[in-house]
Amino acid sequence: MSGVAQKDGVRTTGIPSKEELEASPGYPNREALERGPIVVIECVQDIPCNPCEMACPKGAITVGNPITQVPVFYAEKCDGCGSCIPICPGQAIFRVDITYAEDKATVSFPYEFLPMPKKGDLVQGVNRAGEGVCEAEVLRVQRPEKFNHTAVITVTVPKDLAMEVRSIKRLKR
Amino acid sequence: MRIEDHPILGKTERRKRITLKVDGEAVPALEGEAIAAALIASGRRVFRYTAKRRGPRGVFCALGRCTDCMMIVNGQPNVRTCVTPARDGMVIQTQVGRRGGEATHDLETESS
Amino acid sequence: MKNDDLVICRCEEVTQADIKEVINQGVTTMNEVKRLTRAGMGLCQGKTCGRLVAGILSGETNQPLQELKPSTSRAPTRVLPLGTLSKTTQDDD
Amino acid sequence: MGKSEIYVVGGGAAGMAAAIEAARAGARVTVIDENEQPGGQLFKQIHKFFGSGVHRAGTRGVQIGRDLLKEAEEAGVKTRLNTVAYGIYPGKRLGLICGDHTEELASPVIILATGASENALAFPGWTLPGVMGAGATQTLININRVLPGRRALMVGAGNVGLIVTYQLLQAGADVAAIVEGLPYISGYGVHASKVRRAGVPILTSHTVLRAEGDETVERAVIAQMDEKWQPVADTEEVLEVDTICLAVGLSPLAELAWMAGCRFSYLPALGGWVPVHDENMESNLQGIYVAGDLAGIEEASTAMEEGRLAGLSAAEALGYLSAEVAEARKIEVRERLAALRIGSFGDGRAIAKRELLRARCKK
Repeated sequence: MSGVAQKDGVRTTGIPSKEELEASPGYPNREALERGPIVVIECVQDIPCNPCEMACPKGAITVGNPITQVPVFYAEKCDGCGSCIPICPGQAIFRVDITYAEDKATVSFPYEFLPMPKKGDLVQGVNRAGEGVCEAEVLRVQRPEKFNHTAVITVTVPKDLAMEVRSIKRLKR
Repeated sequence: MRIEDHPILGKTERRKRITLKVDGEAVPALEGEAIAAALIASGRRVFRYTAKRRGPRGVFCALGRCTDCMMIVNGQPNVRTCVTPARDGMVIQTQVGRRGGEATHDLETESS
Repeated sequence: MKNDDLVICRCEEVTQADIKEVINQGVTTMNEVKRLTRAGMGLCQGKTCGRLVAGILSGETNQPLQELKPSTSRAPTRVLPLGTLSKTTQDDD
Repeated sequence: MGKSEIYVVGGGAAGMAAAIEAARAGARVTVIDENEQPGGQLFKQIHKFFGSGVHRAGTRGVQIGRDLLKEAEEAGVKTRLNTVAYGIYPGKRLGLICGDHTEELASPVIILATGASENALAFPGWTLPGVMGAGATQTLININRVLPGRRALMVGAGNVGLIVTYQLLQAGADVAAIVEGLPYISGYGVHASKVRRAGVPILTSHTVLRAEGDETVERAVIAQMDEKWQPVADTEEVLEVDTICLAVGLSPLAELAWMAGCRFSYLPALGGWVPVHDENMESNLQGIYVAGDLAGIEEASTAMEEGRLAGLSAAEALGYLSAEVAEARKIEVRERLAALRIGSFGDGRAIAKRELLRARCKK
């Protein structure tokens, strides 16, 4: 598309910038990531919303009052269960496990398109801009009734892309 | 094109299949759906031609407000197809101008 | 914007040029534009073009939008076949 | 059952919520709706709503719609469907069209919850079939379950444009791009992020110049715009699309309120001309209440809360609730409303709403 220089950030591009993410209280640091599976909250704007707070059985997420505050994430309380992923109306919560294997990490994300990928499928991992960045293998597709039609898909990706891959390319109908 | 399966809404509910006659051609429809939906599903997009410029029009608001999607239904002109339920055997014609069908196209005397 | 041939009122097929013409003749209100051009007088009663007409009138006459009240709403607010209004019942519940 | 003493015009989110509150308090309520089904736009909203978790955030709009209809039935709300309120006259008389005849009735209390209409954007080719409102697109894909086309251009990156883009993808269509005239995305970042991840570019400071095609849309020509909203030379780009969806804002659908003689204020943050109202949602005319998008463009959650306020106030005015009970309930609702109107996406609306209150107090 026309090469307009766009300023960084979710408000101009629809993609939260690295700075926005790292400044957000919902974003785990490197140390926390290295302990094992953990959720990554990419919610950087003051929108009136708080279901994530109640979704977490460990009390690892707080929004408080007013509900426009961005979620604060207590990484040490999170066991990576991912209960918050399908609940977030903004689909802004992911799970990352960089300890999955020597050279592979897993990324879990909400997904609401058809056809649904199946376990074992080789798909294309995409970054926050929807660009294909790697091959990804589908490890799990969770879609129980209580997720209310939002599937949570887990894929394996090269370890260095664990904080880049946030979805997969939609499969052809 | 119909959306047979949907990630949130699931499969389309089964409804009685009926047939509309649109400008002489048989068009399948589901009983009770908006006429406009059946036409769009069959790939038809031009519902009428305007009075002054004979410009093609189709669905614009889909709420029964804008009146762009009006057609002649069972002989009655100016029927808003986006809010009128389809019934078996309905005869539907592309509307030309304020009340005419194809046949009366050249005979109309309309103010412009 | 040029595009004077641009259709503004979809129902009555009134163009931007038609609207500007009456404004150039001294029209300053939404009601007058409607009466003189028929923009907003069609079957949809200006639901689609009302704001577009206000935008043109505001631009051409330098009146802020908050000075431009929409044209007077009159019954009926929806299309109805002739004859419907003559069959009126009162206070039935 | 006696005659209804509250008529609610419009059975969408605000109107149904108003009717439920008033009927639960004991009032006899009838909702008038021009459609075959009540629920307004809720049944098109297949996404999970934001808001407070204790108030059903995370529930999809379509489910909230189904629940409202059930609650209304349980509360004894009567509905008159396929009925258009075509006029309103002095003495709180409503003119109705049902089928092939009209009817006039007087009502002690009228709650207007007529919703909004979509704004348009005029450009060459915008009358071609294939150009349609984003709301129309939503109706086609989520209610009628048909695709308006295979590949669309979305005009507008507010919440409606972003949500409908996502829903087009869910329905199986492609979206070539979203163009937005403003230099930024006015909708929620999380909605924008969803469509970006799904591969849809969002082009800010861009507009659609024209739609091209013989009998229907075959292409859209877009271009970058400068600060004066003029197209920048040599930035034109042709997109192969068969559908162009307009999501350029909503306006209160206020014909009946104007006809009734309500006083209005012009408030861009609330969508333009809005009838003034007090904290009980009563307009400047005694016994005529307004709620939902008619009382200022917001979203479904605020519309329902405003409806509840109007319903409680109307029931109180008719003597079904004591002042104390009504006030206690209204305070709760107002607190929830206030919570939905804070932060960078809510402050502007909160300020505009306060202006409406002030305008209502002026004589």
